[in-house]
Amino acid sequence: MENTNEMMIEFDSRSCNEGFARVAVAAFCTQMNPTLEEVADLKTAISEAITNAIIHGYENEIHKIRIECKIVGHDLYVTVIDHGKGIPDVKKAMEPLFTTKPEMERSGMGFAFMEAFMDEIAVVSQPGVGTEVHMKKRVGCGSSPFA
Amino acid sequence: MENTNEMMIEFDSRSCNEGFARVAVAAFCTQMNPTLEEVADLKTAISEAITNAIIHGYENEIHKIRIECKIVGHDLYVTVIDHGKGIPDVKKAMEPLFTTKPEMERSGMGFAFMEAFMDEIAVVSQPGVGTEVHMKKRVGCGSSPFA
Amino acid sequence: VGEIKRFLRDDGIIKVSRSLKQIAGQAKKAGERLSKELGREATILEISEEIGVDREDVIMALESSYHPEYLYSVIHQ
Ligand SMILES: Nc1ncnc2c1ncn2[C@@H]1O[C@H](COP(=O)(O)OP(=O)(O)O)[C@@H](O)[C@H]1O
Ligand SMILES: Nc1ncnc2c1ncn2[C@@H]1O[C@H](COP(=O)(O)OP(=O)(O)O)[C@@H](O)[C@H]1O
Ligand SMILES: [Mg+2]
Ligand SMILES: [Mg+2]
Repeated sequence: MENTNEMMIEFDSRSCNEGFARVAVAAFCTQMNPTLEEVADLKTAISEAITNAIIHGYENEIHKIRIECKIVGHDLYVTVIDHGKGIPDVKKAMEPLFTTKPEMERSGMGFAFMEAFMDEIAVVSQPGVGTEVHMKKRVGCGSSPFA
Repeated sequence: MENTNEMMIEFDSRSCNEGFARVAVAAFCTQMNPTLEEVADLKTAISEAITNAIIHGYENEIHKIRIECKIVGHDLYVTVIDHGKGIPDVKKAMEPLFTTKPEMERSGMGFAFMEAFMDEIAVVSQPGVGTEVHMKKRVGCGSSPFA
Repeated sequence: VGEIKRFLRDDGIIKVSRSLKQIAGQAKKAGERLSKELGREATILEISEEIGVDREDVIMALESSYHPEYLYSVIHQ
């Protein structure tokens, strides 16, 4: 397809790589002509997914996190993948305020933020295998009269 | 090792992805405390390697380019990989002013720039298989009196 | 090496980098101004054209305001 473009990044699950990953995804999507707000939304959603992979998926051990991005027209698809602990009950995990680490800041709101800042989110997870967070956002339609 | 960190990016060989790739590497290496000049040098070297993969390796067909980055202490290792045409005579290709596309701007100076802006470069290539450009640069030593 | 670098910079091939902090400041101001003019949110591309910085560099500069400790080293030189 003409207006398709793909990239993938993979990095150690260190929190010092969160900024790099955010910038990489944001830089990739600049070709979609996003507004500052769209970029900020995207960064927030990605940060939450990465933080989850680091803290919950790998419980702070260092393994690989992978982010796949695809642009199809005005749609940006982002998938954040870890091969960590997995989630036994995805539906429950996605409920606002549900958390297995209540001592953390903003407890239990990560998935809620991802839902709020992206247009679609689907989580696929298997205990002992890992977690994939699939997100989609329409980007760069602000300047079109039909947006 | 404690002070090691790795990332990898893979993307379609479209020139619109050059900026993304450059910034991704730059963002990754900010944890090394680089000077602005070091970041600029790095970006130039990476741009040249990516341009070569797009133009010479894949001859403007769309395939994947991969960049692997590793930080070990103050050393940044960057490898730019394509699975394109390959280079029959690497030694000759690396000579300043040698080019197989003389109509291009800055003809034949790509490898010379990579050598100038990085501390080490090694090119591994096989016709029909592809090309790997391995580069190394010491980064973030500016503040040390012994640098 | 110094010669080559100087040649490239004088040639404008390498833009002498503005600091990320400068770029972030300019981007924010340009964003506000453009949004007023256009009556809608300015895009990253519009901002990058306005201040003459690559769109990806605008992204990188804005990252510094996302996460204060991130990029501090580059910003503070
Ligand atoms: N990548 C992941 N791997 C394993 N468990 C996860 C992952 N992401 C989320 N979870 C689980 O889902 C819960 C809810 O996540 P979230 O909404 O981000 O809230 P919080 O991170 O504050 O706990 C987490 O507490 C955790 O149990
Ligand atoms: N990734 C690559 N794949 C195939 N050939 C390459 C690649 N990179 C460089 N080359 C060959 O090496 C030559 C010299 O490269 P370079 O110094 O960058 O100069 P230029 O790109 O201006 O030709 C190119 O003309 C090309 O023949
Ligand atoms: Mg969370
Ligand atoms: Mg070249």
